Parts: sequence; structure tokens; C-alpha cells
Amino acid sequence: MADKDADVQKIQELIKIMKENDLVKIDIKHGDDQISLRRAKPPQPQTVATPFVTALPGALPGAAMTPEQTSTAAAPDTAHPEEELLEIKSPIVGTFYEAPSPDSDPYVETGTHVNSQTVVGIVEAMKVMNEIKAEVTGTVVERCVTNGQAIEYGQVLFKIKPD
Amino acid sequence: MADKDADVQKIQELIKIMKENDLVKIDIKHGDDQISLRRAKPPQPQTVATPFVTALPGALPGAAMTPEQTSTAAAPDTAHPEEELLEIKSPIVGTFYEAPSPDSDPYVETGTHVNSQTVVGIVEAMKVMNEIKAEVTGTVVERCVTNGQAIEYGQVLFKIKPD
Amino acid sequence: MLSRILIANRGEIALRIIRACRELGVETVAVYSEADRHASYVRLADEAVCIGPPDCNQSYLNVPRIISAAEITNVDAIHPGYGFLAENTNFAEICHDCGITFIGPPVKAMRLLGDKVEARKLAQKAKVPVVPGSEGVIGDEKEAMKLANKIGYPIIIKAVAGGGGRGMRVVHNDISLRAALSAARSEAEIAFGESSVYLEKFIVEPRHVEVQVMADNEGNAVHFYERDCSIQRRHQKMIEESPCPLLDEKDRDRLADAAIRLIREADYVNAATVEFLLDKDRKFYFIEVNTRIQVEHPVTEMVTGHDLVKWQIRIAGGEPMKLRQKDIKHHGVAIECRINAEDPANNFAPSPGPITEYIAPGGLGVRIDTHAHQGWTITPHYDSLLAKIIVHQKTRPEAIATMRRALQEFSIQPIKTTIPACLDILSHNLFVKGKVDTGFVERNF
Amino acid sequence: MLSRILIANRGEIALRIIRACRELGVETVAVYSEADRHASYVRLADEAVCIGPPDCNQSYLNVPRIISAAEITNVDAIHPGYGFLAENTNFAEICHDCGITFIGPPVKAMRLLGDKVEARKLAQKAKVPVVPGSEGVIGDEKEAMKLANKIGYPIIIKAVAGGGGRGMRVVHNDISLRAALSAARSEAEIAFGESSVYLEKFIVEPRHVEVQVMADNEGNAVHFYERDCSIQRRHQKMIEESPCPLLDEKDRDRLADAAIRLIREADYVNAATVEFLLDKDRKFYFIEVNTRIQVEHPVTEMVTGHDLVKWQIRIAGGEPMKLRQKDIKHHGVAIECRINAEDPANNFAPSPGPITEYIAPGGLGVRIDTHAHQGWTITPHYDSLLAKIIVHQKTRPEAIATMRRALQEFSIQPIKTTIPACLDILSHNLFVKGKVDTGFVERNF
Repeated sequence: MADKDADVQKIQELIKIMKENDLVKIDIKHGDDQISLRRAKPPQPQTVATPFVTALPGALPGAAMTPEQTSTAAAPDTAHPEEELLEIKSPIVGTFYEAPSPDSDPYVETGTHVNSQTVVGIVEAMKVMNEIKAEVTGTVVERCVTNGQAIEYGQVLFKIKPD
Repeated sequence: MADKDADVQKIQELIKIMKENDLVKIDIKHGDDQISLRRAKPPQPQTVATPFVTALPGALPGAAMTPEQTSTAAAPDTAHPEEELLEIKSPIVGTFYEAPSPDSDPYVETGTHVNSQTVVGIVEAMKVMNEIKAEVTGTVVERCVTNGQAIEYGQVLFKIKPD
Repeated sequence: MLSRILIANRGEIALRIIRACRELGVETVAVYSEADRHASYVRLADEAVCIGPPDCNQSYLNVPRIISAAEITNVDAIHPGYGFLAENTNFAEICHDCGITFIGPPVKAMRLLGDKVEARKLAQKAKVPVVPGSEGVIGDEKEAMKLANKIGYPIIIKAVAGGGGRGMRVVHNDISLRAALSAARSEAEIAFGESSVYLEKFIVEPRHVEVQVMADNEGNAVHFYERDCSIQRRHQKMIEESPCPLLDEKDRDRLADAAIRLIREADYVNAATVEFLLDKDRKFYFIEVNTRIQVEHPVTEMVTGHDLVKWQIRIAGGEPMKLRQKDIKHHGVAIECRINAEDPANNFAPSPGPITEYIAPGGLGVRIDTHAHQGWTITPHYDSLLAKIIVHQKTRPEAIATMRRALQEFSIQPIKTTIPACLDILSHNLFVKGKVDTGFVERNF
Repeated sequence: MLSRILIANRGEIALRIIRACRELGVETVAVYSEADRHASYVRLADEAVCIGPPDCNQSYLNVPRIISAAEITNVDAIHPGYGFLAENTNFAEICHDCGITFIGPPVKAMRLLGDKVEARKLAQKAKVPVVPGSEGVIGDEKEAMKLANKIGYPIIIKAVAGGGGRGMRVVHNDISLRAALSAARSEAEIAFGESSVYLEKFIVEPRHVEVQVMADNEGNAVHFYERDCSIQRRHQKMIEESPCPLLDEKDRDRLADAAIRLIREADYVNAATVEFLLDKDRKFYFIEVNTRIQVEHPVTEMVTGHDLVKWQIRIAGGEPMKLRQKDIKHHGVAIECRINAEDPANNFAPSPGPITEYIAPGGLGVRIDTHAHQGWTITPHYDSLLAKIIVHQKTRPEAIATMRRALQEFSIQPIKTTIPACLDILSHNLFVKGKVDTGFVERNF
């Protein structure tokens, strides 16, 4: 009972720490004992929403289904003030695609320079492809999601070093 | 509903404040509105027990009823460090009497000088009269209980200004 | 059986559904707005997806985001809880179009019962008593008087375009009818630009009594007896109980049978509540059907011992309800108090903020349904329901005693709650005697 | 009816008794040691008296202080709870001498049943099966062998002066009896300076099953069925349930009738628990009587719907028990898990300290009995019982599912608790099948 419990408890504690601190990864090793944890979708603490130009088509009926004014978000990453990176966050829930089609090149890659109108990716929600624009000017320094990954509201897609 | 609630809530809050701060009395008056609260037995935060000379007679049977080594307590009153008063606390639960009999003079009064062997009062517990000795040397500056009052363990009986 | 369910709701009902799923071995996906990111129930779900900012139009009411969340988490079904999208026919339809089971009734039955005029027609068809009235615009004075005498005074005159009490008159006899009719018409004309009025029987000091029903896909429909929800303030239920203290077993059966007839007529499936007004002579009149689980469903669970949310999930998964009416008994008395973060001393103003002390009642006969705990912060974004206390005892006096001690034990600081208001009601002579109606709270407090 | 009761206990049972009193309209006096000054249940009592320092010999076990507290607060009666003074005959006698009702049995019955030898004789007189044995010191080998064959192998040889397993031997046949007898004797001689031994039937892998009984002053004695408490670790009960999964209704009646015969024979009044060992053939053997309310009484309350503490108070107040045996039914299955502040990963070492996060389970079928809450500090002075979770469901698999989800919901930080150990047990194949005995925990974990 003891060992099994200890592991379960430790993992629960680690998961708590991860959730509280928005960590995506913890590895611990003691000799032969090893615990590795990964979280796919770290929640992000806040979002400053700005209007998003590609609206959802009004194909679906109902009041709550009127063409949606979605948004991207760009806010300084307060956790790393020394780097002063901006984050492009997903304004909607869905599946992320890096390119307009499987055969195309990605919209942007690390090192690509973007301006507010640059499309950086697509989020598919309810079969609709929503282009995500950068809304900021700078250089892509990190892509935070993989092609085809399910993403939630406010999830960071790219980190941008402003000019 | 509103007014009745407000009173009940206010009183509950005041009682909480009283309990938290060991107050025995709160009076509030606003024009015709008045709230007065009293508590008979404020709990006391701590006790340093020293041996008590008058033991309970072993008249009652059973292990838990062996002659009891009770104690008085004398500790500086940390709440008023500027006064440096000592407290004589009750080592037992019972009824406090200021004098050996209804016709006698009180053992001590405000201004009486006491030493460690001075009897300051009696606490009756289970029909047994337990003499309470001062255990400290100094002058009685305050009696904190009334004659015949029910008192709990650790309750302050007298405050003593040490010599 | 469903294997993975998204819960399109928040707070205590989200936790309630998670509990049912865990006990059934069904996986759960919680969706949450940024305001609920740290809610403890979110941790209990197998997966959790942030769907938007605190504003519920951008989160809990946002159909595309919820459907997207369901798609990326690969669920079989969505449980809408109560409120938000629970009675949104479009949402139910979209779920269906996306191949996701909506845990609720078929869209057709939902639409039919969601329309008050259609529901009334259906009730009449099913021989369920409705409030007698003019069935539409009343003509001249003569016609009005004839009808008023037919249905019996008192009657109420209401504006067809109406609302908010304007163009409304209660009339007790022929003499006052004429004046009231013309006054109501002019008032309606001024208020709504439309003078048409209709007549309805005025139910004096009615009780609000509702029947919990459940039907499966194979035509089996059962009821779980009634709840009395007469303790209301501004049409918000505060305290509910089961059974209704006014009804004997015969009345109870008549009422429940009427509810069953109605939902059968609507080809209804899953849980519903059929609401009635009950007058002093124990005559009942159909009002409307709620096509979802209700806030006050726990009182029914306590007296019958059946987990209604589990039944919702099983039925939505296509399971036949093995339950027959004779298997459903009611035992004892259950009472629920809704504890809202509202200040009764300040006209029930919302009282959001962090909870720094939370000591819940417990012990025999006490059930607590809440997402709150010490350290949780009540946000101003959503409704103020903080906790439901439900007690179950052998008799009504014992249930009242248990509820009183439970409320007295419940310490939530520093926010204001409706606990003192509930205690006042539970101590009121008329409540103790069970002699209340929907106007009781407004008249007495 | 008693009007004012002093509760000579602390923690969850003190709160349990306060709850019963509040619902009965009886005033309460709490006594507390300095370690429990800030306990939340103390606030719920009508009056509270500090009786001493944390050391229980100077507080909860100190008879003069408790009697003094009762005298200065002018109570009618004292409820001793369980543990502390609950089975102290002297205390009960002193209460009586001081004109205070002791909420428990008459001193005579208490003393009789408190003596294991007397209780065994009484059981035999009442035709209640006891573990067969030599009824005192066994003589020579020949006598031992004759008896062993009469009561049947396996038998256990125990030192008369014994304890701690020394001078103890289990024997399965005639061949090994001789060697075992002489080994046990020498071991006893060395350990206790006294070589006398006795024989008893060795019950293989027994279940611990106990019957809850209650008797009033007018000779009415009833039972509330049984509890199975086989899940023990070092003789400490961890999980209890009712009914016992092994018994059918006929066995249950035989067992309960035996318990009733015994307490009648003892002229018992108030609540008691008659404990038995149950072997694999569903034969039962009387062990002892607990003359008080037990920690695990809530499982019985859940299946029968009767408040046992209220009955204790009513009976002590001289009220006749209107209840007849036919009025007491059992419904469904209840399970209790004791949540202790102990670390299962560290040999169940106590884990005292402040609680910085406390989120309790709730919802349908869950009862919590606890004095703990966020902000409370578990002191090292008393036992480690932190909370009892009790679930009630229609069937045993459902009760296990509800308990599992309740334990998974329960968050208490940063102290260690027995929650993971309870979850392990509830997940074990043999527990799920109901095939456990008092050695289950030691053998499997």
C-alpha cells in the first residue's frame, strides 16, 4: 500500500503544482525511480482581446450563433519581463493548423517577421477555418502548439519579440 | 426581515469579536438604539501551572479520582506588558468564594499585600472547598471574579502588581 | 452507455453532473470561463477546456465554443445542466447535427413545450386542467361577463401584449368588471399601443407544486412525485420541499397522473418538470413544463432514493428505464434551502467576494450540494447560488428541526448570504404549519 | 425529557451530540481543553467551559473537573460519547451520586458487561454462542486432547496470564497438540512467570460483526441490525458497513435475536453494541458488549433511518421507546470510512498540523461527520480521527462507487490522511466481492 500510495500522492501533488504554476512538464529522477509528467494544454492567465477580422459565417441558427466577433490577444508575458515577448493567443476553441493545407508551407516559422495583418495559423472550429492574425509587429521566436493540436480559449500560439 | 436580521448579524459579529478578544462587555449606543452584551466567563489563553498545596481529599473512588495535584498559575499578562501585572488563575473548575464563610471578611481585597502562601479565595468543586494560594508576592490590584461566580479552568481570579 | 460527457455549465450543477458521471464510470469534460479557472470541480473532471472570458455570452452561452470544445475532446454527449443553454432548442439541434447526444428531450418535444400557447393546447388535449380563460382576445363587455360567470370570480384581466403588471386587473364581481375592463384596455393601449385583453381565472393565494417526471425512448414514463416550491421571493424559489404538505395520496396521484398524461402526449423523453398552481381546494392548474433538470431536484432524490441525473445520462445513452411506477416510493420529508450570496438585510443585493471562513453543516439527514469552499471567490459574473442544503427526515417537524440546526451551523464569512432569511422563514408559524402560498414571503417579510 | 446536557467529549462525537440536542431542543454545555479552545463545535454549544490543559488526564479524563463543570452549569445529564469516560463505571456512579443522569446504561449492567468473564457467563446463560473453550485452566495433555476433539480443530492455546501473542499456539490436530502445549507452557512461564494455559476454538479468518441494540426503562429492547467491521488494521476499524454482505435475512435474525437475549439478560438500558466473530459457515460467537455509542453508529442510522443519539437522550430522559421491532427496517447499503490524520505511506504515523485546504465531498448519498475545517489545526494530543464519510445507496456496488468518488473529491492539505488507504481497500477485488475477514488488511496491504 505504502509505495503505491506514495506515488499516487506525489503525482497528485505534482499535478497540482503544475496546474497552479501553468507548467507543462515535470521530470524527477532518483536513481532508478523516475516520474515524468506532461500537460498538453496549460491554461493561460489572462487575455486582452482585440477584434478579430475573420468572422465566423452566420451559417448556424439561433441567437447565440450570430456571426461571432472573435479576437486575438497580445499581451506582454509578465512571467518573463526580461524577455519582453508578446503572446499571440487563440481567441477561440478548436484545432490549430500551421498551414492553409497539408501540402502548403507553414504560414510562419521561427524567425518569420510578422505585422498585425500577417496570418500566423488557422483554428478550425465547427468545420470553419478561422485565420488567426498576429495583431502585433515583430519576429516569431517560439511556436507553442503543434500542427493539429486541440487548443482552448486563451492558449498561447506564438511568442513574438517586438521590433 | 431586514431590521431583525441586521441586529442578529450585528450581535453575532460582536459576540465573535468578544470571543476572539476575550472581552466580557460591549456597549454600543446610537441615539435610541443600544446594544449591550456581557459574557460571564471569558476563556484565558494560557496557564503556567505550579503545584497547588491544598489537595482534593481522596474520598471518591476510581483511578481518575485519585487525590488531584491541582495548581495555581501565575504568568505575566502579556496583553498589558507596560503594567507588568501577574495573574492568579483558577487551577480547577468550580464556584469561587472570596471568604471562608458568608459572615467572614474576604481573604484579600484590592490593596492587600500577598505572598506565595497567602490564601486569596476558595474554589468549591464537588462539595470540596479548595483554598487558592497566591503563589506570587505583590499587591492585589484587581479582583476579576465576583463572590459565588462559576469559574472555569485557567480563569483569572486576581491581578497582582509584583513588588 | 455514454462514455464521455461534456458538461456545458458551471458551479454546483457542473459538480453535481461530474459526481453522477464518476459513479457511473463515465468520463467528463469540464468547460470553464476564465472566472472559473480555479474552481475545485474543474480539477475533478477528466479533462477541462477554457472556453472564454467571464462574460457568459463569450463562454457558457457561446454555442460555437462549446461545440468546438466537445469536438476537440471527442465526447459522446453534452449535459447542459439548468439555465444557460439547457432550454435552447437551437443548441440541442446543433448538438444533434454534430453527432453529439444532447442530454435532454428530443428537439420536437422541447420546442412544443417551450411554446406556452402550444403547451396549453397540449395540456387540454391530454385532459390536464389549465387555468380557465378566454383562450385569446376577449370581445365586448357582454362576452366578458358571460365568460367570467362561466369560469367563476375572481378573474384577472391581462393585456395580450402585456407584462410587468400593466393592463392587469383582478375583478371579483359583475359590478366591477365593466370598469376594470375599460381601465385595463386604456392602460394597455398607453403601455403597449395595443388594447386587446384576455380573461383568466384568478387563482387566489396558490401554491406552486411541480411534478418530476422521466421518460425513456421506449415509451416508459414515470413520475417521482411532487415538489412544493411556494416559498418564493420575486418569483425566485428560496425553499422547496417534498412532498407537498397540502396533498393526500389521492390528490398526489391525480396530480402526478396529469403530469404523466401531458408528457406522454408530447412524446417526451428524459427528465422534465410539470408545473402547476394548486388552489386552496387542492384543485390544480397546469402552468408550464421545464424540459431540464431543476435546481431543486435533490429534494425528490432524497424522498425517492433515485439519482435523477444518473437516469438522465442512462436514458440519453439509449438505456431503457427498468424502473416501473410501482418501484418508486416516497419516504419521509425533504426540504431544500438555496443559500445565495445575497444580503437579506440589504434587499438581497449580491454579495460577491472571497470566502475566508467556510464551515459546512453535516451529520445525519444533511446533504450539501455546493462548489464553494474556503478560499473560493464568488464572482459577480454569474447567479448568486452558493450552496444548496437539503435535509431528509421521517417527518416534516423533524426535517424543519434538522434544517434549522444545519443553517445555524453553516458559517460563511465575510460574505452575506440568505441563511438568516431562510432561518426566519423556517421559524414562521405559517411555514411550520405548512400554510403558505406563493405570496407568503412578500406578505410576511 | 432532559433539558440541558453536558458533553464530556471532544471532536466529531461532541459535535454529533450537539446536533442531536439542537434538533431535540435540548441545551448543551461543551467542555474543552485548552487545545480545543478554538474548535468550531464549541461555539455551537449553548455554554462552554474550559476544564484543563491539553493532557487528557487533566481534562477529558478528569472526573472532578467534569463533574464541577456539570454542577456550575446546572445540567441534568452528561453524555460521555465514546472513549474517554464512556465505559468508566466509577464515573457513571459519581454522576448518579451527584444527581446527574449518565446517558448510558445502569451502573450494574455496565459493570457486568465490562467484565469479560462475567459477560461470557451471561451469554451462556442467555444461550448466546461463545467461542468454545476450556472455561479456565486446562489440566494435562489428556484433558486437552479430549477437549480439543470435542470442540474441534483448529484450536488455540493461550496463556492465562498472557498477552502480546506470547504463550499462544494454534494447533490443527492431535499430533501437534502435545508439542504445542508444552511449548506454550514454557513460553508462558518465561514471559509471565506462570505456565497455566487454556484452550479455545480458533476461528479461522473470522468477520467482525456487531449488532446495534437499544433498550428503554420499561423492558422494551430492539435491535437495529448489524454492522460488519472486518476491515481493521492492528485491531483498529477502518471501514464499516451495514448490512454484513455474508448474511441472509434468516442469519441476520438469528444473530440479532442472540444480541437481544443477551442485553435482556443483563437488564440493560440505553444503547449497546454486541460484538461477534462470524466464521465462514456463518456461525457466530459472542466476543463482548460495548456499553456506549460507537464511532461507526452512522452506518446503522443510514440503513434504518433512526437517529441513535436522539434515542439515547430520550431514553436517558425516561421516555419510553415507542419503537417496536417491526417498525425498524433496513434499506440499502451504508459504508463508513474513517479518515484519520495518519500517513499510510509512513506506517500510519500521526500527521498533525494546520489544515490549509479542506474541500469536503457532498451530494446525493454522502454524509460527513467531522469537526475539521480549513483553518483548524489537528493537535497531537488526541486520537487521529479527522472525519467520517458515510455513504448510503440502494446496492453495495453503488455504495462503493459513491464512496470512491467521495474519497477522490475529498481534499485535505497539507496533512497526510488515510484517504489513499481507504481507496486502495475499496478498489480491492476481495473487498468488492465482500470476501474479507479481520486479517484482510494485514494480508493484502
